[in-house]
Order: sequence, then structure tokens, then C-alpha cells
Amino acid sequence: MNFVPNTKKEREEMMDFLGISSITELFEDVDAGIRNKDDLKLPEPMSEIEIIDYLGELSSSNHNMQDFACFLGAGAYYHFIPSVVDHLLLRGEFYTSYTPYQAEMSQGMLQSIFEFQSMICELTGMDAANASMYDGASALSEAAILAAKYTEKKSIMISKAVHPEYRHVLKTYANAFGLKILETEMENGLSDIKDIKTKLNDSCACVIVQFPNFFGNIEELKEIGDLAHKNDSIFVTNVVEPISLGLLKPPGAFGADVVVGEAQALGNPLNYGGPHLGFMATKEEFLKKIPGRISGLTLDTSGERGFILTLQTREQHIRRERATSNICTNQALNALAATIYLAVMGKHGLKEAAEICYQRAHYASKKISDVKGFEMRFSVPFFNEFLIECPKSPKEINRTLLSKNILGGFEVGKYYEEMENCMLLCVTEMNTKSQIDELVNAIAEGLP
Amino acid sequence: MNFVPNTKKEREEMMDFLGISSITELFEDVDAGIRNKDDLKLPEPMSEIEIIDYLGELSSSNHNMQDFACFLGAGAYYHFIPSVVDHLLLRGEFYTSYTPYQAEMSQGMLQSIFEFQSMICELTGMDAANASMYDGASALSEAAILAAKYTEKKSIMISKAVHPEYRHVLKTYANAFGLKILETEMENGLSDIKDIKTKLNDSCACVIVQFPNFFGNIEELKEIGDLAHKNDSIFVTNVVEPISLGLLKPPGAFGADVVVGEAQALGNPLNYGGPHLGFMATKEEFLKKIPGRISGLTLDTSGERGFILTLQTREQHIRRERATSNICTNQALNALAATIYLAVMGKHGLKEAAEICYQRAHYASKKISDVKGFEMRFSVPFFNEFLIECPKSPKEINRTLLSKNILGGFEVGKYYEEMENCMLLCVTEMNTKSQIDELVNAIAEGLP
Amino acid sequence: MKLIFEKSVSGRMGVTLPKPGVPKSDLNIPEEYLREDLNLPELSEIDVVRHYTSLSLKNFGVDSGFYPLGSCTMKYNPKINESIASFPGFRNSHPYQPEGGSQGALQLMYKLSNYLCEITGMDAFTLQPAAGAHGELTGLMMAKAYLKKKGEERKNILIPDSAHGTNPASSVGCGFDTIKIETNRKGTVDLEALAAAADENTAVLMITNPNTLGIFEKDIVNISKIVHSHGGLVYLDGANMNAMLGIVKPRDMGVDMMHLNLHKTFSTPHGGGGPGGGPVGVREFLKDFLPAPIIEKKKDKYILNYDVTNSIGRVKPFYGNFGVMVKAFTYIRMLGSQGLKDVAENAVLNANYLMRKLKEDYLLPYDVVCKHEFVISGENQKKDGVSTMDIAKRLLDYGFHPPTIYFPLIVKEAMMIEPTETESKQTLDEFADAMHKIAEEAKTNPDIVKSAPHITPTRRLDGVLAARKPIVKYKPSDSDV
Amino acid sequence: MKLIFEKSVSGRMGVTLPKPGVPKSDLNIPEEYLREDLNLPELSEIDVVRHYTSLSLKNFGVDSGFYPLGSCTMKYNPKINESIASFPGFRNSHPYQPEGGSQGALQLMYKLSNYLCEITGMDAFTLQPAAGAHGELTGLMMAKAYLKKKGEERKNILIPDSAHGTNPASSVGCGFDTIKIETNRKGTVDLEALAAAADENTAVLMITNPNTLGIFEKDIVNISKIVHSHGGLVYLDGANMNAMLGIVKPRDMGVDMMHLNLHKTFSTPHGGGGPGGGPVGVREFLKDFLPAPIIEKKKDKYILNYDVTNSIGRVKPFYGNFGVMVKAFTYIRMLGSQGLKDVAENAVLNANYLMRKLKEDYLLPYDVVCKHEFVISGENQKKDGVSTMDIAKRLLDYGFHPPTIYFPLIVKEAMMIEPTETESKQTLDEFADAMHKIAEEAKTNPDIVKSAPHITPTRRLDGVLAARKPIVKYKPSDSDV
Ligand SMILES: Cc1ncc(COP(=O)(O)O)c(C=O)c1O
Ligand SMILES: Cc1ncc(COP(=O)(O)O)c(C=O)c1O
Repeated sequence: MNFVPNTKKEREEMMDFLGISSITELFEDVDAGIRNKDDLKLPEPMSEIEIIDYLGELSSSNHNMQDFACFLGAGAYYHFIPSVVDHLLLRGEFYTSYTPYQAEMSQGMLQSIFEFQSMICELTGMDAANASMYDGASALSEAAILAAKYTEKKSIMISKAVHPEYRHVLKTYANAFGLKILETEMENGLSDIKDIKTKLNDSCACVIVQFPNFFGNIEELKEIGDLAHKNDSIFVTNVVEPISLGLLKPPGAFGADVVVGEAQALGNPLNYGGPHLGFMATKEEFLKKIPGRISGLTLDTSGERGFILTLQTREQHIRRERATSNICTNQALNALAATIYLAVMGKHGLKEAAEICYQRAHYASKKISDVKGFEMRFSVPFFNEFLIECPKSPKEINRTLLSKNILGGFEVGKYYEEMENCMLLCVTEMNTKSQIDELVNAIAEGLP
Repeated sequence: MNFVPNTKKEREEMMDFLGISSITELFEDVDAGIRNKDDLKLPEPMSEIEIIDYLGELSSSNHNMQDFACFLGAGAYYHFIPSVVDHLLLRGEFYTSYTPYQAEMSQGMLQSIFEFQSMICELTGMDAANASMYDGASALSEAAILAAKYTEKKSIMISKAVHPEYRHVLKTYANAFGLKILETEMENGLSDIKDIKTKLNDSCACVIVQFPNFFGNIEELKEIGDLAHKNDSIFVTNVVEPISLGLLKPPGAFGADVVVGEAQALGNPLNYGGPHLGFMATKEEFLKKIPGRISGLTLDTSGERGFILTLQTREQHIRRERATSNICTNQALNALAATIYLAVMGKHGLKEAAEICYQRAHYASKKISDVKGFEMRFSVPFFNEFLIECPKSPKEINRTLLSKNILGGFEVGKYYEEMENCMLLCVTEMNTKSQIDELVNAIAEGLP
Repeated sequence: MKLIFEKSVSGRMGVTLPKPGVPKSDLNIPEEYLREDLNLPELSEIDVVRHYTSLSLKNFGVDSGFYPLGSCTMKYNPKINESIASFPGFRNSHPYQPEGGSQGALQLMYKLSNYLCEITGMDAFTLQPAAGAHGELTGLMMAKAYLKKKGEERKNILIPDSAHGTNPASSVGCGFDTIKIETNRKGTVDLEALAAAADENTAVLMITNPNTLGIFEKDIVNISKIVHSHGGLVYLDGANMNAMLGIVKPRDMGVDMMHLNLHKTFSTPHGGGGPGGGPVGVREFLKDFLPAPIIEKKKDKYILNYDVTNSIGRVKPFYGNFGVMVKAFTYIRMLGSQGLKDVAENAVLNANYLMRKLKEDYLLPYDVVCKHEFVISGENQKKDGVSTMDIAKRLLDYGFHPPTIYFPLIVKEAMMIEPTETESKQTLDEFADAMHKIAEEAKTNPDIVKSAPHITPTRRLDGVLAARKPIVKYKPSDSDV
Repeated sequence: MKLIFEKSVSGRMGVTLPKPGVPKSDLNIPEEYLREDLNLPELSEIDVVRHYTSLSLKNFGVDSGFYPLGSCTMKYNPKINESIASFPGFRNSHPYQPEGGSQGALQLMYKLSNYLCEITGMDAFTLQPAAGAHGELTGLMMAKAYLKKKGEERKNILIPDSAHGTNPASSVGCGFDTIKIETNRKGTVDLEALAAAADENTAVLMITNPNTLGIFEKDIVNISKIVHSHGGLVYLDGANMNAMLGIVKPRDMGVDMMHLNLHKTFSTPHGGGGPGGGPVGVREFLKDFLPAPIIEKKKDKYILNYDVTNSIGRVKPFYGNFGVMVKAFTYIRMLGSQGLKDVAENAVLNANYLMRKLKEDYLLPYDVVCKHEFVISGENQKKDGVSTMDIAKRLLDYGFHPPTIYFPLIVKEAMMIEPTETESKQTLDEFADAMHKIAEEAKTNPDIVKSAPHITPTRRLDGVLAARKPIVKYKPSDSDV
């Protein structure tokens, strides 16, 4: 199969029109010396029947959260996705279109992007948002760059309670962009305010914390924001589990200047890590510094409301080396999923989902803490993730759990040496009480 | 969840407008004596998360052909369905619409029905077809009724080589409609022409055979049709595995007056037996006798081509007791699936599929016949189903096969006592050579 | 728009299939049985996708907007139904696979029957019938078999004149004669007419309640008594059950047998005309006549019982439109008892609200409280030369699907409007607005109504031409009609 | 059309969720951290379905029709890709689940990398980058790290003036300076200009081949030599690889590193602007600089190797846009070697055919054989006062998506047209027809072009207003702008 509609006859007609007798003639500008001599060494082509078989099997050899009680989160969340989301996403007019350059033919995407921006602003308490970013980590990195450019400072202060892989990505970007990273310590599962205070200096373009942080804990945004502002640094808040914003006050209410993050949790499947959905929202004053697409409201020649990509002079295709960012293709369809998700969940649904997550997570944390040898590592308010200190290696525990079709928590020792015996558990509305009880039993069983 | 959008406030506004203070007032015409006193005794309502869990489990407790090598046919076929079919079927404009009574707003369904009719005519070699029937069996029964009305005769001659459950349904209909069934015998897996000749008489409204017949064998349509016509009976051919028509001459070419059948094989999933897709096609002269919807070509007021439900005076909503049939809701979406399927398979695809079915079935039949004790019961040309005589009970063999994830053939003894040791195997393009080889091995293994 | 055939290009391919992969056998089919040509279209996948995408854009469904087609209960079809029906164990299960591997399906059907019994008060259901009309036929076949068993040769089926066309069509199909019962001025069955018609020849009364005027037959208990007193059976056309869910059980109305339309009341999508589901429920004494097989529970196993003493036999191969049952099951389990009652209440509230609004401009022939639907008449507008057909076509310009028109037959210029519970007050208000505007237009600018529709993909289509010179399949020469 | 917010009705619900079902804990979150209000819309499921269904009808995709947006390779997206990407083991697998339970995903990524190596001649690929521009950044970061490791402080990136905007934007992002290389009259890199610009300060040449004029840089081998001779690296922007599949491997052009756009060349849908995939391939000597983790095969197991000596570090959490990779993998495996070559050949044939047809009415600034796309200019029409923007808008009326316009910047009134191989001759002819008609209209009735579009859901939108007074989120008061 090559998905080429033209038949031999049609090709011949076209060649006649061009006055050539073989398509090869169209490649004469490619030096014979470099042209492929052999066929590509690829497996034999497959028909649709065969590929379904083949990839069906490959897919089956992967864990699939539907078959497990999943307590794994740590930046990728197994939440409920109302079936209406996928039904609408699969409309060809959406997913086979591209960036809405031609506004009059793309009002569907443009309006939905505008709605996405509005919802993100509402969730985060910000004034403006873009159409999406690759993921939470690149959004965070772009926020750091924005801050550095805006303040003309070179240091990025970031808490160790921010998702480790986000910090890795930030480091990669910072290396390239010539920025310096200043990591701040933690204290009882929260960003250590004293350390922030100590380390803050004139070179700090921004202060970045995560809310809830990597350990599910609710950072003291107000205090941190005030410190940042007092230092003339931009206060950036990273949100990776946005369902929490159904329950928590938006970062904007604590003075965040820029809120970035990952919105996979909103209507997007896990997809083994991607595509997920980065977002960036800012206060009004940063509007013209935002990277990426922005849909804006305008009028047409007959005075009717419509939407169009706006402030494009920020972007690479106009401004080239002076663009705010190089981003072009983004995560539009994932943003559409989030938009539809938030529309159908609505005000009540999102609040309720957050409440269920909270309640079930706290039930789980209590029950697990009741098991001898297991202890909550921190004693601060958390949302739906919590760190448990285990009496033996989390790896071993996870292996036992797996044999009972339970996917245990994230082994944080991978990224935090000092927490080698700790496991980060995540509970969502997908985890029933009986799943939690089974988890607790399974954990208790394995003990001496 | 009740899927009711109106809020309490809106309901109150509406009640105010109506001058009532409770919805119950709208039910005062329902005698209090018969009104439900108690709530319905139904299980507690489930949220979407819960119902997915619950029915996901129920679904898993069912065999699913994807997990098996399936050699079961006998009127319901596991064929390839190009994924494009379902993608298009899931467009809400199609599946949430109803019968296209309002032509100007329903050109999508009307044109696709017209295309369906045309494709069915092409496949069967007929002049006219309707928009669909419930299934092959009701189509066959309606054909019998049509013949009886048309000829004003009361006997329906039908071959025992027609699908037994179709004959059961026909019997049920015949009882009600006051028709007499005359079953004719088989000879070496084909309708016994001598028996037909002997039994044909003045009262025979029609002669019905299946092509290929229930045993996969290719009936001698020409001879049977000639006999029917010589007797002034209508010649009805039933097609249950229409993929065969990619390879076989259409019944119309042998003089069939009416071709009915089941088109599930064309793009429709098994669905544990339904919804499937009945069809009826006839020669021109029966056009005004056809039951059900028909889409016809016409013009609009500006002279443009369009489609509209036509010849509605045949139908129950106009003609009531004098209608050609009582059918109203039919299998429109299944017909659309078949239409899209045939469009994407096209001339070459259908031929090729038929060829693969034929080749693999014949390979399988040969290999199995090579196993000691197993024999082809008949020695006549067949398409992709064939009857194997087994050295021990087919039930037992099937049990062994099942343990190896092979779904064996249909145990025809259920309906044909004299064939108690026989198994009807079906091979399609979904059965790879290695599946067939495994089947043969598994069969051989179980032998002494 | 071109037909798919007209887009065909010789040699074009839409799929690739695997190689047969087995040693090639010679075709042992006689030459004269082999097909020579097969004029199916030749297209690539992109052609097919664009063609049917475009066709969908010329179609209107509940997902597109308000669809108050009376008698059809065009309610919203929750997307979860579609997702669940396509679970592989449902979608890809073979009807002849072993019972042991079909426990999920059998359990679902068994339970669904029980839920329907609870909702209607009936004692047993068959899920075989594929649609309402199929259910009617099944029910009447059972009635016939039952009477025959009793040795009675009753010939008549009494049918109110407001009944759906399938009722008389099913009756004669079963070899019965039909007797029309008149509707009285209140829009319900005329008791006297019924009493006069009912006699020892009465096999069955087929009644629809609420009837097709949307009015509840408040004398239903008496009606049933009259029929029963003559030894007849009461058959309920349950297509309008949406208004009655959780409110009243047909059994308590005196009904002996009935069908339900899964594709109406239980929100399985209408699919552009089907598939549907028309389960038939009966009282205990008719149970033995149900089509075989029936699903039973034996210990912890669900089984198919083919041994039904007086069974009329099968009405369908296999077990019915299982895929449709999955959706109805999902719906019932998501709503539960209270949810179903909400459905009925809100359907009735919506209908009454809209009826009252439209009454300002249109004749309301039966001005009583309605149930799930109501019938207005375009007779006022007819005086200005604007017919109900014109009004319907004009509604297309306003972006609404028109009501059912010219039915029931007993109302002149009828418009039968069923808003359903899944529509909001806003939508009803918008529709009422459009209807009001059309009523105004009928007075001030009747031509714009008579020449409607104006903004649909085609202008008004000529039904007479289509019937006079029927073209019902593609022939290359017709393509430029 | 109303915004989803404007359809909200207080108290309306779109979902039900399960009860928490656990003993209730008191909220231990400080009061001042609890949300007071959340002004998300309140809607029912039917509202949401209708809203986004309507919005989709105001959008145009490849499934709707011809979409010759140059540089974007808007080819047909086979539906099977979507089906397979939603297999539960792909869709619902967690990036942190154990490696043992991720063998399917890891194997797929491992093999996909190998296929990409074979197609391009590169020695290793990272699949992390989420899009082309992300790939560019990744590649340049590696170049930077590589040069640094070698102790070289090269500052310059040479970029032809026809390059895509992401090239310079990525370069400065990485702290490089850019030097523009002029295009000669044949539409290719001016060798002399290149020779003049390349020196010991040259870090990288970023070249696109075929370039954005759709012309193959026939001097590519020399070009690479020049850059290499100064110790610079050659980076290929592989966004236009569609024209080269199976024809020539970038490695053989002298390329050291490159990215591919899975969402262009490998037919994963563009999703209205994403998600994409921008894998980066490098030659052996750069392998150590790839972002970690990389996927390796150890005996029969696929593993994630985090230990990459000189790795620039992660550019993405987890492993990249896996769902997109599944689609690209499916595509490559369905096409195979011959199928991929067919793609390139037919893409080039289609482009040349269309170019020649349009040349009759439009200025063709570089009149040479093109590859996957070509650029024409509206300068002739401009003389009649009709701009390229006008022509683009007028195409909407003819039902086509316009080409990319005003790019590349070196062509005045540019229209960049990429038909792709999945379009048929008929479609190209129809498009050429429309373009011809517009050219005629520009002469005889320019106003109809200048005031276009006429039949789209909105008329021409005011971009200046949008930028001058930016409104980028819903506020109740703006709703009636
Ligand atoms: C009142 C009534 N009875 C019977 C039927 C027939 O049902 P079906 O179309 O499912 O055969 C219908 C629907 O069309 C109906 O509205
Ligand atoms: C030539 C070229 N280079 C780079 C890019 C950037 O790719 P992406 O949009 O995936 O970031 C594009 C596409 O827009 C392109 O056409």
C-alpha cells in the first residue's frame, strides 16, 4: 500500500504533459553518485490485516492501565476521559487540519483554541495563555527563557521539589541558552523558603516552584511569590496535575506571573509519555513575550465576530531570529481534547473529580500509614500524591504488587538518593476503594 | 446521570409558564390507581467510569475473535473490516439521524442508500434493491410473501440446503401469513434437482435456494431457475456470504427474479449475531412490490440532481394495511457500512478477498482431508465453507481446539441429524496459513 | 454531488490484502459460474473518506441540532454507548461460539430482559425482534398461536385510527382483519366505538399509549376490561414508552403483550433509519409462545433454552440485534430507577412547554395536557396558502429538523412534535421562535415559505418525478439526468 | 457562533462521577489555599457534542479536501494509524511502568529508530523531540556540545535565506549567531556566497534539501565539503524528506545531523497544529551527544539506557511523542521500501504536473524541475491590484485550502504549493482550474477576488484589529464585541 491514488495510466498522462518518459527524469538534479543504489532495507510491506495483527500483539506486550490498579503518577496521570472527548476529536475536520493560518476556513480550531486559552486562564488565574506547548517541561523552560529575556538576568532559581525530569530538560535548555540554574533545597517535602531567601540574588530572573509539587505537596506559594517579587524576579509556577486546580486556589491568586505546566491530566491519555500537553499562561504584561500560537478575537468585514492567529510578530515565521521562541508545530489536538474535557466536566465535574482524588488519596495514605513499617515521609498538606517511606526496597514491593495486578508507586530513589526507600503513590478517581484496600493488603502481606 | 440538560431553575421557569407547581400535575390523566407506587427495582445508577469497568469485564468474559483462530461461519462471518469504515460510520451526522423523511436535509443518507442499492444490484445482477431489511432471514421471508402475493399462490418451496435458522424464521412467518412450506431434499451437498422437479406443482409461488448454500457449495442455479420458471414460480436466491460474489457470477445471470440475503460479511462486525444486514434485490417488474425504503433519483426546483425516498405508497406509513410490508426501521447504518466497505474494497479488493477465501479454504480442506479419519463429506465445488466428516464427535474436537485458542467449525448435527459427525468449517482472509496449519495439527493430534 | 461510482477511476485501489500464502489450488468452480465483471467503484482510501465525509455534511442528526420528529423519540445518544458496544468481546463475538465463552453476552441479555420486565410489569421478554414493527409482528403471531391453541378463530384486530401505520400493516401480515376505532374529540379512543366493535371475533386490541397524538388514554383500564371481557388480548404499541418510564407500568393498564423500541426509549441511535430493537414482553400465560431460544439462568450459568413448548418459532437467526441491546443496557444501568423517571418527567414537561408556546400561532386540535409529544395543525396557515409541507421545509432554513408531518392521519395538516427530555429550554425557545417567525412569514411573505428550503444543499426535491420515473440504481447514462 | 462559555447555564451537568466511597477526611489544606470559584462552563453532554460538532464544520482538513499548504506535507492520514495508536497497550501505558511491561513500546521505538537510520543513512536517532523545531534545537544543542567538547568556540550558523523561520529561531535559541546565505538565480544556495561566509567560525550549516522553493540543492555534496573543510557541521532540515524517500540518503549528501518531521513525511495527522514528532538523526561521531535515555537492545530485551557519555541531557520528559511514533511506525511498515519510494516519486510527479499547469497563469520565478513543492508568485496579478492574500482567500470560495503564502520570503507575493502524492490527477486538475479562473477574475473582476472569501462561515477577518487590541480570552463583557 502506498496511499497513492493515481493509476499507471494517470501517471503516464501526467508524464506526457510534462514531456518526460519516466519519473526518474524528474530526479536528474540528484547527482547519480549519491542516489540510492539499493532498495531500502526495510521489512516487507504489510496489509492492514497484517499490521493490525502485528501491532495488536506488540500492544498486548505492554502493560495497559485498564488491566491494573494503577497507583503510578509522578507527572503522567491515569484519569477518567469521558468518551465524548474522543468521539469529537476523531472528527476529520479537526485532526487532519493544520495550524489555522487561513482563519476563514479554520474557525473551528481558532475558536476552540480561544476557548482553551480562556479555560487555562481561568484554571490558573492568569490573563493570557497560548495555544499549547510541547509539554510541561518545555513550557517551564520557555518560561525561564522568557523571564531571562524580560529581566535581562541570567539565573534561574528552581526548587528541587519540581519534577526531576523537568529540571533535567530545563538544564539542557539552560546550557544552550547560556542560563545558570540555581536549585533550592526542600524541607519536609516543601520548597525550603529559608534556602530560597538565602540564595536569591540580583541575577535571579525567576523563581520556579511546582504546585502541587512533585511529591503532591501544596507549596506555600504566597510566601515564595512575595520573596520573588521583592527580589524583582518573576514568579513562575509549574502545575503538572491540573485536576488539583478544581480544589486549589489558582497560582495567579498568589501572585504568580507565569503559570506553566502539563495538562495531560485533562482529557489526554497516557500514551506511554506522549503526546501530552504543555501550556503557558501569564499576566497581561507578558502577553507579547509569550511563545507559540495565540488565537485572538476580531471582526470580519461584515462586522461579525471571528478568531484569528494574533500577535504573530512574536513568532518564528515572521520574526525569525528575533522570535520569542522557535516553536511552530505544537500540541493543538491535545489542547482540543483538554478543551472538550473541561467543557463536559464543567465547573462541577472538575471540582468533584478533584474532591474524589483528594478523598481517596487521603484514605489511602491513612490506611498505608497504619501498616507497620510504612510511614508518610512528610507531614504537610497534599493533594493526590504522597510519599511513603517503606520498610524495604520499593522495587521489591512493586514487584510483589505487580504480581497482583497492581502498579505501585514511583520509586523516587531514581532521582532523589536520600529517598531511596520511598515510593510516590498517586490516587485518582480511577482507583476504587477496593483497589486501595487491595493495595494496602498486598503491602501488608509482604511483610515479615 | 439522566442526560437531561435542564436545571431545576429552568424546570421551574417552564412550570411557571405552564401554571403548574409540580411536574406530577402533568400526569394527572394517569389514574392514580395504576401509577407506580414504588421506585423501579433496578440496580443503582452507575457513572461512566463504573459502567466502563463493569461492562468491560462482562465483555472480557466473552470470546472475542481477535484472540482466536476462528473457523466458525455458518451465516455469520469474521471478515476484515478496513478501519476507514468505522471512522466514517462514527460521524454523528450519520448515526444520530433517522430515516431521511426530509430529503433536503438528508441527502447524505439518501445518496448513500442509493449507492447501496446500486452496489447490491451490481453484486446480485438485479435491477432494483431496497435500503435494507432486518437480516437475511426476514428478507428471505419477505421474498416468499412477495412471491405469494405476486403469483397468488400459497406454497413456498425451499431447499434444505438453505440456512436452517432462515428456514425456521420462514416457517414462523409462513404460519402467520398462511403459507405452506415445501422443503426439498439434498443430494451430495446440493439441492436435489430431481426432488425439486418431483415436488414442483401449481401451488408453488417460488423456489428458494441459497448460493453458496449452507454447506458452502455452489448450487446449480441455472437448472433450478429454469425449473422454477417453467413452473411459473418465482426464482428466489438467498446469498449469505456475499464475499463469494467477488468470484461467482451473480444470481441474476442465472435467471433469479429475487435475490435476498445477508450482507453482514460486507463491513459489519459479528456483534454476537446482530445487528446484521438483510437485503432484497429484484428484477424491474417487482420494483413496486418491494418492501421497505427505496431511495430514488430526482431533481430539485433548480434542476439539480438529488435523492428522495420514493415509491412510498408501498409502505406502511402511507398504505397501512395494504402496504407491501410492515417494515419501518431497518438496518440503515449497517447498509452504510456495507456501502463504505464496498467503496474502499472496490472491484479489485472484493475479487481479491474472494480469491483469498477460496484459496485458503481449499488449502484447509485438502490438508484436513489428509488427516486420517477426516473426510470431505461432499465432492462438489464450494467457496469458503466446507463440511468435514469427523472420526469422533465434533463437539469433542471443538473442545480440544478451543483449548488451543482455535474456534472450530459449526456442529451441523444440531440441525441435520444425519450429519451428526460433521463439522462446517469456514476460512476467510482473516485465517493465515499458519492458523490453518495449527488447526490441522490440533485435529491430528487428538487422534489415537 | 457526484455518486461514488462517478468518482471511480479504472485501476485505482483502496486496500491491500495479504497474499493468499498457500499453495494455489485450481479453481474447481465451473467456468460458467465464474464472474466476468464486477462494476464496483475503484477508489483510493482518500477518495472514500472525502466522499462520505462530504455526504455526512449533507445530513442532519441529533448531534447536529434539534430533531423533534414526532413518534421517533430523537433523544441524545450518549457517546459512551458507542464506545461500549465496540468493546471487542461484544463486537467480535460469534453467535455460534460456545455458551461457555458467551456468558457475558448471555448475562447481559438475561438482565436486560429482567429490567424491561420491571419497567413494564410484563413477565417475560424476547429480545429477538429487530425493530418495533418486527415486535408487533412477533406479538401478533403469538396472539394468533395462543388463540389457535385455545381453539379460537378470532379474525379481528381493533386499531385506533390514530395508530402508527405499522400496526395495521403488521395485523394483515399476520392474516388478521383490522377494524378502525375512532378517536373522540378529546383525542382518545372513543369508548362507545370500541364497545361497539369489540366482540367474540376480537382477537386483539392494538393500542398505543400515550397515543400518537401524545395523549394518555386515561380510560385505558376500562378499555382493557372491555377487550378482555370479550376474550380478546390487549397489545400495547410501546413506542411511546419514553413518557411513562417509572410512572406507570403497562401491565397495570391491563396490557397482555407489548413491544418496546430500544432505539427510541432507550437511546440507542437511529443510525439513519436503523438498526433498532423491538423486544416483546408478555404476561405469564403467553410466555410459552415466545420465540425460541430464550435465555435462562441455571445455577450460575446463563444458557440458551431452545425448548419452549408452544413457541411460535424463531423470528430472527441468532438472538436479535445484540449490539443495540448493549447500548440499551448501558443506558438503563447509567440512569437507574430515578434517572428513568426523570426522563419521563422531563420529556413531558418539555412537550407541554413547547406545545403551549406554539399554540399562540398554530391550531392545537386537542388542547389537553400532552405527554411526550403533541400534534399541532397548519390549518390556519393553509388559509394563506402555506401548507404544513411548506412549514416543514422552511424550518430547514432555520436549522431545525422538521417534526413528523401529515401524521397522525386524523389531524389535517398535522405536525407531530416530540422534543424529548434531552433538549434544553433554550433550544425549545429557539425552535418556538422559528415557528413563530414562520407563522408571521406565512402571513406577510408566504412565498418565502412556499419556496423553501433556500439554504440546504439542495432545493425542494420533486417526489412526484421520482415516483413516476423511478431510478433506483446507478446506471452510467443516468448520471447526467 | 457562540463561545462555549456563552452556552453555559448555571447548574447544568455534563458528567456524573462515582462517589468517593471512602470515609470522608477533613480537608487539611489551609483555607486560603482552597478555591472559591471556578468559572468553567456548565453544560450537558449534548451541548458539548453539538458545540464541537458545529465547530468542526467550520474547519477544513485533508479529509475535507485538497490542502496544498507548502512545506507542511498535508498528505492523507490513513485511518488505520488512528485505530492502532488507540490500542489499549499503547494508549493506556504509563511511561514509568516497568521496562518488563513496556517491551512492546520499547521495541517499537527501537525499530522505528532503525528504520529512520536506514531511510536517511544516519547512524542513530533520538525520538524525543516533539516537533521539527524541537528537533532543530536538539540538533544544535548537540552541535554546540560537540564543538565545546572539541574545545572549539564557533559562533556562526549559516542559513540560506530561503530557510524556514524555525531555523534562525532555533539557532539564536542555542546562543549562535546566524549568517544568511543568498539564493542564486536558480533557486539554490549560492556557492560563492557560501564559500565566502564559511570559515573557522562556522559551527553549522543548516540546510533544507529540497529547499523551501522545492528545488533540490544539486551542489549539496560540494556544499557539505565546503562546510566540512572549515570544520563545520552540516545540519539538514529534513522537513522536506517526502521528496527523497528511497531516492537519496542525506548521509550521502554529506549531512552530519538532521531532523525528520513524522507529522509530514510519515503521515501522522497534523491535529490542527500538532502533535508532531521531530526525531533527530546523527552520524556516529555525534552519537554520544544524543539526549538520554536512548533505547537499546540487550539480548532479547529492550532497555532504556540513561548512561550516554556526553549526552546534552533530556529535551523531553519520558521518551517523546510516543503516540505519534506508533502512527509513523505503522505507516513505514505498511509501505515498505517500494511504497516509500512510490511516495517520493508521486509527490514529485504531482508537484511538477501542477507547477507546469499553473505556470500558464502565474509567474514562476524559478522555472526548473521541482521536487515535492514549488513556489509561484502573484506578481502578475498584483498589477491588477489583486494580492496573493486575495488569491488565497478566493481559493476558499472554490473549496480549496490555500497554499502557504508570503513564504519563502525571497519570492514576492509567494504561493508555495505542495500537492503531495496522495492527491489524484483529477484533484490537481480541479485546483488548476480554480487557479485559472481566479487569474481570469483578477483581470476581469478583481473586486470579487479582493473581497473574498464570500461563502465561508466568516468573511475576511481583520488581523490588524486583533493585534492592535488583543483579546485572547473570554470575558463576559467581550462576548458582544
Ligand atoms: C408509535 C409507533 N409504533 C410503531 C413504530 C414502528 O417501530 P419501528 O420503526 O422500530 O419498526 C413506530 C416508529 O416508527 C412508532 O412511532
Ligand atoms: C522546512 C521546515 N522546517 C522546519 C519546520 C518546523 O517543524 P515543526 O512545525 O514540526 O516544528 C517546518 C514546518 O513547519 C518546515 O516546513
